Amino acid sequence: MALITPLREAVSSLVQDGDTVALEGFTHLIPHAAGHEIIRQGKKDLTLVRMTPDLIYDQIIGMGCARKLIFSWGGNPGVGSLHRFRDAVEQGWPHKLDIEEHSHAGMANAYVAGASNLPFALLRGYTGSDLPKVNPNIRFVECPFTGEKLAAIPSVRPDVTVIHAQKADRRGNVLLWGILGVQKEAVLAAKRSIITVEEIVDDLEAPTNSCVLPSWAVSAVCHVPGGAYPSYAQGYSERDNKFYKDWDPIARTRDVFQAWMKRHVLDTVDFADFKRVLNDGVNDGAKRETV
Amino acid sequence: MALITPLREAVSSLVQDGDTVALEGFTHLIPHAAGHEIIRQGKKDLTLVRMTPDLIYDQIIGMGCARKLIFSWGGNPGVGSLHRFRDAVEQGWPHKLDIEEHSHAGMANAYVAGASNLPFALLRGYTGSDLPKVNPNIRFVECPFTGEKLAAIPSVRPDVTVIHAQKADRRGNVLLWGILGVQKEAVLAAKRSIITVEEIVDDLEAPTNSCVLPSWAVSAVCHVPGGAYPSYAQGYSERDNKFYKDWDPIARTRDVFQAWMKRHVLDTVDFADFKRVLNDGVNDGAKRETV
Amino acid sequence: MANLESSNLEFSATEIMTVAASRLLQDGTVCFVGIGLPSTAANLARLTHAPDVVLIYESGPIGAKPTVLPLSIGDGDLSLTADTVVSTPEIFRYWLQGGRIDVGFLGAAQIDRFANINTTVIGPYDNPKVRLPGAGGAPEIAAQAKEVFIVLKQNKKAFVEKLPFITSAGFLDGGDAREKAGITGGGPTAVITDLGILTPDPVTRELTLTSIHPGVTVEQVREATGWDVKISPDLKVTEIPDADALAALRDLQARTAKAHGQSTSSEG
Amino acid sequence: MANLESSNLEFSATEIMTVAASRLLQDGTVCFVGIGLPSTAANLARLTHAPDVVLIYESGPIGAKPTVLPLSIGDGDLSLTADTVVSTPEIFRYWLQGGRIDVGFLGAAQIDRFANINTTVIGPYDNPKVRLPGAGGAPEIAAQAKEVFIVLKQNKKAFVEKLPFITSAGFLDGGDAREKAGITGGGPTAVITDLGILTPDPVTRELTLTSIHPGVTVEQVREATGWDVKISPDLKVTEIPDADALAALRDLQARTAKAHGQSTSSEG
Repeated sequence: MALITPLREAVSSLVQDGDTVALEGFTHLIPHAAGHEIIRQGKKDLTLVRMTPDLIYDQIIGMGCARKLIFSWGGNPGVGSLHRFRDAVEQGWPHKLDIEEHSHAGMANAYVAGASNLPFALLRGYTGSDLPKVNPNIRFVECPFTGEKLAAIPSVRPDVTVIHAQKADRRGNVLLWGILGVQKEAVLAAKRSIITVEEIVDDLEAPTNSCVLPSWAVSAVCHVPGGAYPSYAQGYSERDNKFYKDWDPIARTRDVFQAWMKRHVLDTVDFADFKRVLNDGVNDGAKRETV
Repeated sequence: MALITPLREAVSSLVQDGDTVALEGFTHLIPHAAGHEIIRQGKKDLTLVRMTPDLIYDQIIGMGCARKLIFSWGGNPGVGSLHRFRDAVEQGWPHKLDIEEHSHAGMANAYVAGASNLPFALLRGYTGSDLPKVNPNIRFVECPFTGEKLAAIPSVRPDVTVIHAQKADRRGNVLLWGILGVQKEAVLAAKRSIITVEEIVDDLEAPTNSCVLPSWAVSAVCHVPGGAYPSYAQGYSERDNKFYKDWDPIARTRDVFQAWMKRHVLDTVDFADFKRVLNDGVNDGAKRETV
Repeated sequence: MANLESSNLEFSATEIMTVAASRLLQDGTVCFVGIGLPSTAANLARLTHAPDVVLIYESGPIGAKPTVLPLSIGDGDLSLTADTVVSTPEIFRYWLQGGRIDVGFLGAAQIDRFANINTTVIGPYDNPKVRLPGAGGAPEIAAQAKEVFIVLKQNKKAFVEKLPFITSAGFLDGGDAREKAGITGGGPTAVITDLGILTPDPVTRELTLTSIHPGVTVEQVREATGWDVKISPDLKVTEIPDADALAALRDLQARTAKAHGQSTSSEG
Repeated sequence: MANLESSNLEFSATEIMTVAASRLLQDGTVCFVGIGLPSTAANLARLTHAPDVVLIYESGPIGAKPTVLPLSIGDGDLSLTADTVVSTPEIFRYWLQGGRIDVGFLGAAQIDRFANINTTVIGPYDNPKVRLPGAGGAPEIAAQAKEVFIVLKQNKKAFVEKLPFITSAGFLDGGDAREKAGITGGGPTAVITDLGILTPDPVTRELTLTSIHPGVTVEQVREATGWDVKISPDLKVTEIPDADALAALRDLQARTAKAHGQSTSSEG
């Protein structure tokens, strides 16, 4: 049964230094609040897994929490590069970051294989690409019936998966809808899981065949309204596209990044506090502009 | 784009003698009307695929339409044996029936592999069972990372899949809900597909993440209200449990079966006519009882 | 006290079998339910001592709470009362193979001394005397659930010295044969019959009569078993069904009969 | 007539590129859409000559009909306007790998003469000069869609003699190399740039300039290409955008800018 608990306790008890951790969410429902809490608690040596490392991993990598990244597309969607991710890969700052690189099809299948308790995922993939030359975890197997060559990659089996969802009920059953990405698979592939939710309700009112994660398949549910910000939760909030654009100059230089992270994450007590500081900053700016 | 067409034309143009045909539906949404039409049109040499061959395949097999059956559980659920299936396997009547036998897990994975355009399905399965001894299509492969032995079976790739669903819109988009079984995978694994539906509506009103088959992924949609009878369509009809019980004595002897099929299927023009004759029979019986 | 009162109750052999099977299911357990006797026992547990048992059916419902017993594995009541309904491939891939099932609850046509199960054929496979329904979900439920309960009536046709066909693995040839074959789930921990309860010896894994239903003799059990069945030196007498469980079972079956217009004891 | 009238229109190089790319998409086509320029062109097609084009995004929406251009691959508008939204694994397994995509519409950072694509690194992989975002969905889109359109701006940094890294296969070394590698999809059939349209030679599979945008010279195309680019003897001049398409494009971009508070021409 999922424990309904504050995010701080969930991260503290479920995420250990050295763990393989997947924070998932495909543009929609990205668990930013949980990412901040991982940074705030100074977790170390994490192997991060995520199809689309974007701002959330730029922050975690830039703050030195990760030793390895398993991914398939790393960028600031619609804006450009992830400067902290690039700095780690290109310059080894704040320290070396190992990477294991796949395609989206590979990663999606690896999560499915993980959720299915299979040691590897089987797909038609990577043919003609140089990725198998740089990633020894992309291999090929033969079909025992047709002799066809198919790609094989190891399952993703995180120690902890973290996602954000719209609703939980008081027993800890979770409902999400809209763009689902790989979240269900990521939770079921993991040993432990943390789900932050927009609201906790008496009755989920889930449509019959909707995406529900039963309480007994989840470790912790944390009530963090707006916890996906600047990502969004369909039915609750809009994506703050401006934040994604504003991130570009912040992440571009190490000093500015570190000062921003200190002020907004390290020196705040939780995500509500982060948002308050962020809003103060925006209001300061607005004041300066109008002065 | 799906053609919205009468069932007779769909079966006539899309099901050929010798085809591999899957009629799917797990207790719920079994396409009985389409099964009758296959019998009425005297299709021959079919390779039938179905996880749970029940009354619908008892009828098709008993009428001599099939040369082979690929399946995982053949019975009259909650009642007992399928007498026509057993007669074909045990006595070769009306002619020999080849069987390829799997477990449910195997069949479900084989449909997924078919829908995914993979030549084989990979699963943990069949270990310790005698099934691999009698089915050469159950093989084992080694994980290229861990060396673990995993089961491999050929994908199911039917020439035609037939299912029943609740709703289509006028463009031929299809919505089903409730117990979904393997129907989506069965349709996507097949070269062609026929979907009978309870109603055709202006707007599907499908919940965001519900089970929708887009018109362009379907060959034919046929309006056959009640076409799952004696199976059911959630939101439209109840399962007629009595029919399943009544089937047992009908199917038990060859003569009774043949007479019943002639009267109810061969001599009726369509499923509405079948139901009329069936009801007349029930009413006759009722009359006799009350005389 | 309850026992003294309920000792006046009358109950059938099937009823004590069902109640005894039901008692083994602990509250909060995630149970993969076969249709027929397993479904009756699992739902009885849910309606009595184990309200939070999670019932999963292979057709797709997770957390089903049917008001009447399903006649078939895909009855509408399962879907309407479930926490969620997923596809059948997902049930087998993410939930069973995913290692999330505590108890697999199976029926059987035939069983041997190592709790291997036959539901495929009697006689040679290519020329069967009786063609049974086949495997269904059983081979992977038997292999992958953390433990397995098997419920079936005990007689010499069902409890046989040698199975004509092993559909689903119990302990194979006994000892560590199951583990050596690479099977991960724990295997059968109880076989509940209308005569008693058999559990595997911790070392040899041979089924041993460890509980006998009240009024049944050891001789009756021997007569009903196709091999020289081991009897536990600590043989217990099965606790008789208490009045509440019996009332709940009869109520459930009456509701079911009314809904389906028939008895639901048949398997399929 | 329309041409004569619209010849008075002014349009930018990006606009003619977008409209030319859009024109290639036929009505009813099932299109797997990359974000950025491909998404703009595909949605322009849907809003003009191809109302029944089916747009699939890797985040899950099937049949998306966004009212403004998505900034990212998983914008809410994609979900709200789609015929259905499935999981990302299902998109890649049942829909792309399943062989159901007519056209894969991709962008690229770099391309070579055989339409191979690099979106991974510039410089050595282990010690990159520039770390690009990586593969995303492209390797399997490029391999499995029945045909592939690639849209990117033409200059010597992007159109290179030799790619430092092949992320996604075009025709590899040309000729039948793609087929020999076991790739099933048809591969790139058009590369649409701000200077013209290149299509693969039917035999050598080398990209050949077959259409040049009005006002662009062949010399300009040569200058913007890192290899000695083949020019078709039947070189055509790209039809200029008609007034309706141009109006629809500008309208779409204005709505988008208003909704997102910025330009949406960036890729990602």
